[in-house]
Amino acid sequence: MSKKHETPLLDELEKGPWPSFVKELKKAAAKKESANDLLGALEQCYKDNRTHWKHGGIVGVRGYGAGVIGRYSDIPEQFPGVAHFHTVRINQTSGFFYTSKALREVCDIWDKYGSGLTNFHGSTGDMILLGTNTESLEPLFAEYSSHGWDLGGSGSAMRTPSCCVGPGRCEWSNIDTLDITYDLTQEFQDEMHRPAFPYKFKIKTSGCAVDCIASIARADLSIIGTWKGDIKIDQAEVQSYAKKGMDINAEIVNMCPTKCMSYDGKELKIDNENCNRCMHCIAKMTKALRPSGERGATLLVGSKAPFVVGALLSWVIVPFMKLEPPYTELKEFIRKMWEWWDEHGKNRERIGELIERKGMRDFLEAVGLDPLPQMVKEPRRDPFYFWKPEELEK
Amino acid sequence: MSKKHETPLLDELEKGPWPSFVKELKKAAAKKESANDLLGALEQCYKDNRTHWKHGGIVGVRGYGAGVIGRYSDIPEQFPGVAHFHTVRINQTSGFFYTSKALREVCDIWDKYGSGLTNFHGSTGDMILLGTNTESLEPLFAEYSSHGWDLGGSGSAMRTPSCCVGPGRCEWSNIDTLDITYDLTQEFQDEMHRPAFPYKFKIKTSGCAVDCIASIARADLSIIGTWKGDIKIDQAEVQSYAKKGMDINAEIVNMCPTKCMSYDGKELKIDNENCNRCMHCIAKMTKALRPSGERGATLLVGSKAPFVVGALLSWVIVPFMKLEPPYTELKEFIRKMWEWWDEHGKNRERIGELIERKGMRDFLEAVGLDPLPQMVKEPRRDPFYFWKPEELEK
Amino acid sequence: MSLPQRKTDIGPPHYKQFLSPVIQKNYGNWKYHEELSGGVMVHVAESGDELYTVRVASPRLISTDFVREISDIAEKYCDGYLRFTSRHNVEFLVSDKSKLEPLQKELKEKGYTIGGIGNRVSNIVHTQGWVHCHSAATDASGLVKVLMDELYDYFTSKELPNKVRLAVACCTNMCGAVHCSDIALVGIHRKPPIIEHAKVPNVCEIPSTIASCPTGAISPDPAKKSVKISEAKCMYCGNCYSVCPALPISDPANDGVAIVVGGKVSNLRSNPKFSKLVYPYLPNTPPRWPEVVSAVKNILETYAKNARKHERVGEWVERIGWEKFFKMTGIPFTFQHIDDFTFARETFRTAATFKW
Amino acid sequence: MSLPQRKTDIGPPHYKQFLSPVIQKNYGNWKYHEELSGGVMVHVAESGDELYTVRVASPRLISTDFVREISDIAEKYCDGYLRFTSRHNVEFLVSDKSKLEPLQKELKEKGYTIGGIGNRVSNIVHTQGWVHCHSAATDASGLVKVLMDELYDYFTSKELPNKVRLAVACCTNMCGAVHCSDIALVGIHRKPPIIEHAKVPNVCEIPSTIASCPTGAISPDPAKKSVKISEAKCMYCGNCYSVCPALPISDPANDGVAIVVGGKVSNLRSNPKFSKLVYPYLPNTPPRWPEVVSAVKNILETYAKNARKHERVGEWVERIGWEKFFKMTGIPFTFQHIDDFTFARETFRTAATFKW
Ligand code: SRM
Ligand code: SRM
Ligand code: SRM
Ligand code: SRM
Ligand code: SF4
Ligand code: SF4
Ligand code: SF4
Ligand code: SF4
Ligand code: SF4
Ligand code: SF4
Ligand code: SF4
Ligand code: SF4
Repeated sequence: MSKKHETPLLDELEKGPWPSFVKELKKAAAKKESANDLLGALEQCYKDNRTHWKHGGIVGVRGYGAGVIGRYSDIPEQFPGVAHFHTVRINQTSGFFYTSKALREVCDIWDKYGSGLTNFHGSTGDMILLGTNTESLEPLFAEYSSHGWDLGGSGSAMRTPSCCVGPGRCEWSNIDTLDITYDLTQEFQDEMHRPAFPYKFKIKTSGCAVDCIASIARADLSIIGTWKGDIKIDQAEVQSYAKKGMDINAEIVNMCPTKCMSYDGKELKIDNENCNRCMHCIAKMTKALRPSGERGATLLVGSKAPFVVGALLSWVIVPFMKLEPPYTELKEFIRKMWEWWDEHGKNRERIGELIERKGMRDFLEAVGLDPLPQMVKEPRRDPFYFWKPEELEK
Repeated sequence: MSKKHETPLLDELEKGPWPSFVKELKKAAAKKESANDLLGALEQCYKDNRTHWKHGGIVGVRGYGAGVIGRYSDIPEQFPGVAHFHTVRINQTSGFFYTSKALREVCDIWDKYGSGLTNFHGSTGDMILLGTNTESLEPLFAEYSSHGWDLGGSGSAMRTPSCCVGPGRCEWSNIDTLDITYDLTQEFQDEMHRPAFPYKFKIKTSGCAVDCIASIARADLSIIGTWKGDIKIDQAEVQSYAKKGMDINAEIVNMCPTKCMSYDGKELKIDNENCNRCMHCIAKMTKALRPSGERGATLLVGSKAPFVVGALLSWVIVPFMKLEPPYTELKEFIRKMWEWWDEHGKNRERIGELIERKGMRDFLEAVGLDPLPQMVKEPRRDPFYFWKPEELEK
Repeated sequence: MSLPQRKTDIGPPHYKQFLSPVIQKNYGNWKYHEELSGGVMVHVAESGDELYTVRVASPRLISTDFVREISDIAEKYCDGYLRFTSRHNVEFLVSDKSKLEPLQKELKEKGYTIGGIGNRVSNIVHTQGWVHCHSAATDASGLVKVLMDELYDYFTSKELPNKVRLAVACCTNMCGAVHCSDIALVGIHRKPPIIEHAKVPNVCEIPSTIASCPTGAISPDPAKKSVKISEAKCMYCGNCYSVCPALPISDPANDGVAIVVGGKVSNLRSNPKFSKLVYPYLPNTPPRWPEVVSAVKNILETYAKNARKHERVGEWVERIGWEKFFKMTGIPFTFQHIDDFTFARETFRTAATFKW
Repeated sequence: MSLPQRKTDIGPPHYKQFLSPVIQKNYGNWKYHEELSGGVMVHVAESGDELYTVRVASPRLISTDFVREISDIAEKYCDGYLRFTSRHNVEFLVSDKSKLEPLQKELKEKGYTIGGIGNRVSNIVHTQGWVHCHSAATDASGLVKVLMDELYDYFTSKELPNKVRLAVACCTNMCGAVHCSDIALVGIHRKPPIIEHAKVPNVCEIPSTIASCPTGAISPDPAKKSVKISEAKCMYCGNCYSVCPALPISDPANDGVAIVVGGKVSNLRSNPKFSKLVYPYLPNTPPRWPEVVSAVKNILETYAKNARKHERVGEWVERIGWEKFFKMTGIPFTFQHIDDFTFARETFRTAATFKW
């Protein structure tokens, strides 16, 4: 494809040391008409200081209600190549592990049907195929699915779960994040592909409280690995950190949020009963400290972006659950949540918002959990609260 | 007066080492019919496990709308002496300082017109004369006022201001709490005695951030003394605390909230720029540490009990104001607040609730203050907010 | 008997006339103070002058006889100068050191309780209760008496990690400082008010009544010229009854006492804090409320045993975490503990960090 | 050309086939890791096996050519094994230590940027912007590019007190992690939407549109079968436009960028935190947004200079206090900084403790 549009503004973004997305657009534009027009359309946005995309009707593949985001230019006459320019979300692999072979396969199919532009990855986790037209959707899907790739979620559906690298390459993972993500994705294919919820539902899994997939901030269900047991200390390694120049009191002991550590220059001690497993000491002295004992996860519910009630972080609902295949207890918990949410949630009401609206008690009773102090930072302040008839004198 | 009612339950409260209010009731009952019936009526409450008082009509003294709380028994037939049993609030002295002569005067008048029972003091600060009837109110007021005592506030009025002992006996007072309280009380006599506000308005003044009058928790305007300057250190006294057994690092340095102190066993250091003037170190080492520099007060607004929106603590509105007689700036600030509250407040809406409802900007603009980071713990989180036309491009 | 000429708007007498000479001389020029015992302290002025304070307990609900008796004592030892504290104790202000011992002796002989200074339990800030308020779900004076009988030694002598401020309020209007106290009791209801439809139109202003409800449970009932209350929304706070006497809420079988913990108002170390719920309900069992007394004692002593020096109750709890507090005290955690009012969301735990 | 047989609901391929032999062997049995440079680390297994990771920057919005090129490189040095990170970087997974140097050499020759590991600025989590979204008040890819050009050395080499996570979202839907990032940009509007009354009845569902407004500014306009927007209540969030395309809100003259600061998601030391507003508005000045870039750099470098080792941006700010943050960075404090949304009250300062 030859150059079609002048892009003096975007050209400014080819300068500088950081890899340039404009260069990528141009690479694609060299091959694809639609990418060429995308470049022009984007230059127009830069000129006008505004977006030139508009909402579109629902598009998708047969039998699915999810996986494709319809998108249309508001200046299609100028940029016919992006008049339709839909996104296809391909469900990524667990932990974003690939082989070159797999990636080539993904690229080849995409070059056949789309703009040749992608996001590796979207912020939910999908491989984002950026820009194709309505007609290409069916054949594209046929090719991908016959090669073993499926669409991710979109709309009021379960969204593509994602996870941190976990046991694949990390010494701190308390759970098999890759397997949990794969297993849940398989289990809930229907919920992912056929939107039937009040709104979107995201699941993200981190192997420990470092939370490298940011699950606590952006997943309706955040699964975070943890342990019940002592932190084992290798005192020789402690000494070797000290020797290498670590100021153990300043960097570790004084930064421990529960102040449950002490160090006298010789021996590091941890009062494990008072440790809240924040991971600071372990992360900063990985050779010296290791959790031990029973492994499992804390389940937290409700985080999301600001609309409508303000941004939420997820709330502790299940302090500890063992997570081993086939993850029956976890799946039952998820299904119970969904059932309650389906029944009570309004259109476009995330589960966190519903819990807030209905009250935590309603939710906990629906999913069959007892109240626990671990669920709250602190008990309520103002002393008025509900009683059920069975809690009262007749 | 002879014993009129059996009080087996209350008699249980004469036992035990703590001074007994039942003994006090009995002392009064020995002289006064109404106190005798109060004893009986209270015994009845103990028997029935419920109160026997009821709301009453408005009672008061001529020309005042405040200072008397009407109260009636719901079983007047049984206890005619407390059929009417109103409370009279006498404005206490600044800092609760008295002479025996003054107290005797208060008692003598009260014995003449009332039950002989009092609270020294009510939790707002007034001397509470507990129980008289409607007819006695006028003569009682004539006697008290002719002796130089006046009524306190009640209803939707300014309430009796109160303060900590301050310069009267405390080494930490940054302002003249007694004088400020006296002066404001005099200045706002009309606002105190003739309720014309949307609801009550309380002022409490503490000489420093120790806040011995609990102003930050229960005053619509909390005045808290503070300083701008360094904490002066007497190192010899520091050593003497150490010698007497104080673990200066554990008890002082590590408990400093801003971690701006250090102590190496010899010298105590304070990084004054980072001190937030919490008073901990000063209070625990009063001989060694003293504030210096300019004195004044922080003004905080809005605290109150839980209804309707939940309990509030006061909010920093004026980080620093110099407070010297005649306190003109302070009085102007108070009047401006009241003006805005009068105009916008609903019936039974405290000023803190109104600020919350209308937004801090509205309030600050009304009282003519610029926004300052000292007013907030942290800036807002969700990034949507108002702009005024003059802040925008045309 | 003719009455004297009444005056209005004169305000209280000027404070200066109540300040003893040593106070007037050293006003605003105090240098330091020292605690001499659980109930005695000395303030030393820049001038070197000394002022001794002897603090004694008061039941706050007192007779004029009591006031006269302390006046007598003040005259004998303090040239008549005395004051009350913001927590209702009496303070004898002694300028002449030689009178300090005789004063204490006489106080003891007369049965006064000296104490409340320093890291101790001081007097309990409280309210009217059944003695004088229509709104009371429990009695205040009685609770104070039975608590202080039990905690007596913590007032007079036994030291605690820091001051412990107790409060009692007889209803959720919370006259006093319950919402920011180390340990506080508050009288609560557990059933919706009864609507006396016949009375409502006469004694209540409907819009204020509706506005008084924190949960929006009240709506107009135009047919009856009265109001309706949604049982599902009412959480029995009793505020509507304050505004509308035709909505009585008291219920001897279900009213009782809640305990809140961990508040403070001082700015030392940590910011002022609200108290938090730890016992949603304990029964009203006058005259001596044994359940309430032992619950408070348990909390106080668990604190005394485990807190670090200078830690207030709330600071201790926040350091160890509420989950640990419930574990150590053995208090059961219930649905009532989980907030569902305005700021519920802010109390939910948004971190994977907690203790088992 | 006939199409292959489509399949449905098969989900993604099983992850195991993408794990290299050394990973499969040591799966879940890693012992520790070591950072070897700004972009290289080694993970050592209990077995003693080693796995080297070389991380390179990606602009995230990439062409298939880019993907093919990194695939080529992975084949040459990693037996074809590679992965992406949760922040969109590419990781080459090297089992054979001898290939580590040649790999890095080739990467450098080809112009790749190695870095992002350790206490550095990593790649910016971001969103579609003008490249693909109708809702965008600014561009995301452009902002990321100009920021990372400026902060380049903090990605490749320069160390910071801790990791610094940046994010960009092009509208307040905030796809990504803006609300919990160390430093983040978000596209904002400053005028109410325009109501295209003719279109509303056809393209919008009125109840959802009304419900979408966080401030309750939208009400029905039955006459027009459309809606009304209260200008006094609208704070220009744009959520109604997400729900109802007939309410366009974009305004080139007034749209711009806000900066929020101090969020985090990790549980280390302090709990996860929300980001807080520090710049309510900076103008949209493409292509290189100089105002935004210098504002971010100022914040980052003030942090770098003043924070203690291991302190995240938010932890540093909380230690020194927000008033100090504004003073040190010289950012003006405005009415917009004072919250007036749902939890406004909880952000007001309820203590006499603050710094001058
Ligand atoms: C592609 C992606 C941004 C990206 O460049 O990475 C994206 C793009 C859109 N998001 Fe998002 N969201 C994306 C991840 C997120 C995330 C982050 C996450 O999932 O971890 C969030 C915040 C977390 C959350 O779910 O709350 C997010 C919160 C939203 C919201 C606000 C939802 C809310 O409850 O407040 C909307 C609005 C909506 O749903 O109408 C939204 C809506 C949209 C729409 C569909 C806008 C629309 O109304 O049509 C965007 C389509 C853009 C396009 O042109 O393709 N997007 N969106 C991300 C999905 C890629 C993927 O599948 O991997
Ligand atoms: C006497 C006193 C309690 C005591 O025993 O010390 C008291 C007693 C009453 N208070 Fe109070 N309040 C008393 C201090 C307080 C305080 C504490 C303070 O002022 O420091 C508060 C909490 C702080 C605050 O103002 O929010 C307080 C918050 C209330 C409220 C709730 C106000 C609110 O905005 O939430 C009410 C309800 C009302 O105003 O209708 C209330 C109402 C009442 C009424 C008038 C009940 C009524 O509706 O008739 C009580 C009259 C009792 C009686 O029989 O005399 N009282 N009240 C205190 C006044 C004595 C004095 O003048 O010195
Ligand atoms: C007399 C009184 C002021 C008054 O105007 O009446 C007073 C007097 C003193 N207070 Fe206070 N405080 C008085 C009520 C308060 C209150 C208000 C309250 O309890 O409602 C508080 C706030 C309580 C809270 O935070 O909830 C209060 C918190 C303190 C503190 C802070 C303790 C802490 O570490 O949090 C100190 C400093 C200390 O103890 O080191 C203090 C220190 C002092 C000093 C040492 C000040 C001084 O140098 O003279 C005085 C004697 C202390 C003592 O009693 O141990 N005073 N003090 C009040 C006595 C009440 C009583 O009878 O017990
Ligand atoms: C590869 C990746 C996981 C993945 O599945 O892709 C990952 C990998 C590691 N993270 Fe992470 N983290 C990754 C995203 C995250 C995220 C999520 C995010 O940024 O959205 C976080 C939370 C950020 C936050 O709190 O806002 C995260 C917070 C950490 C921390 C906590 C730092 C702190 O003190 O707060 C550590 C521990 C440390 O650095 O000491 C850590 C440590 C690690 C370790 C050392 C874990 C290990 O032993 O293997 C890994 C290499 C660290 C490095 O890059 O310096 N990782 N890490 C992600 C790389 C993203 C990137 O390209 O930069
Ligand atoms: S979240 Fe924990 S287990 Fe997962 S990659 Fe990060 S540090 Fe490792
Ligand atoms: S994990 Fe966190 S809380 Fe536990 S000992 Fe280490 S630093 Fe302290
Ligand atoms: S508030 Fe401060 S000045 Fe007033 S008595 Fe208490 S310590 Fe002294
Ligand atoms: S007053 Fe408070 S903040 Fe200041 S140095 Fe003393 S303990 Fe630290
Ligand atoms: S707390 Fe309630 S019952 Fe007690 S005095 Fe105050 S209003 Fe009356
Ligand atoms: S008791 Fe409280 S919650 Fe119930 S109706 Fe009355 S005001 Fe509303
Ligand atoms: S943040 Fe807003 S503009 Fe950007 S992709 Fe998400 S919805 Fe679109
Ligand atoms: S822009 Fe936001 S605040 Fe304004 S009307 Fe739309 S939804 Fe409401």
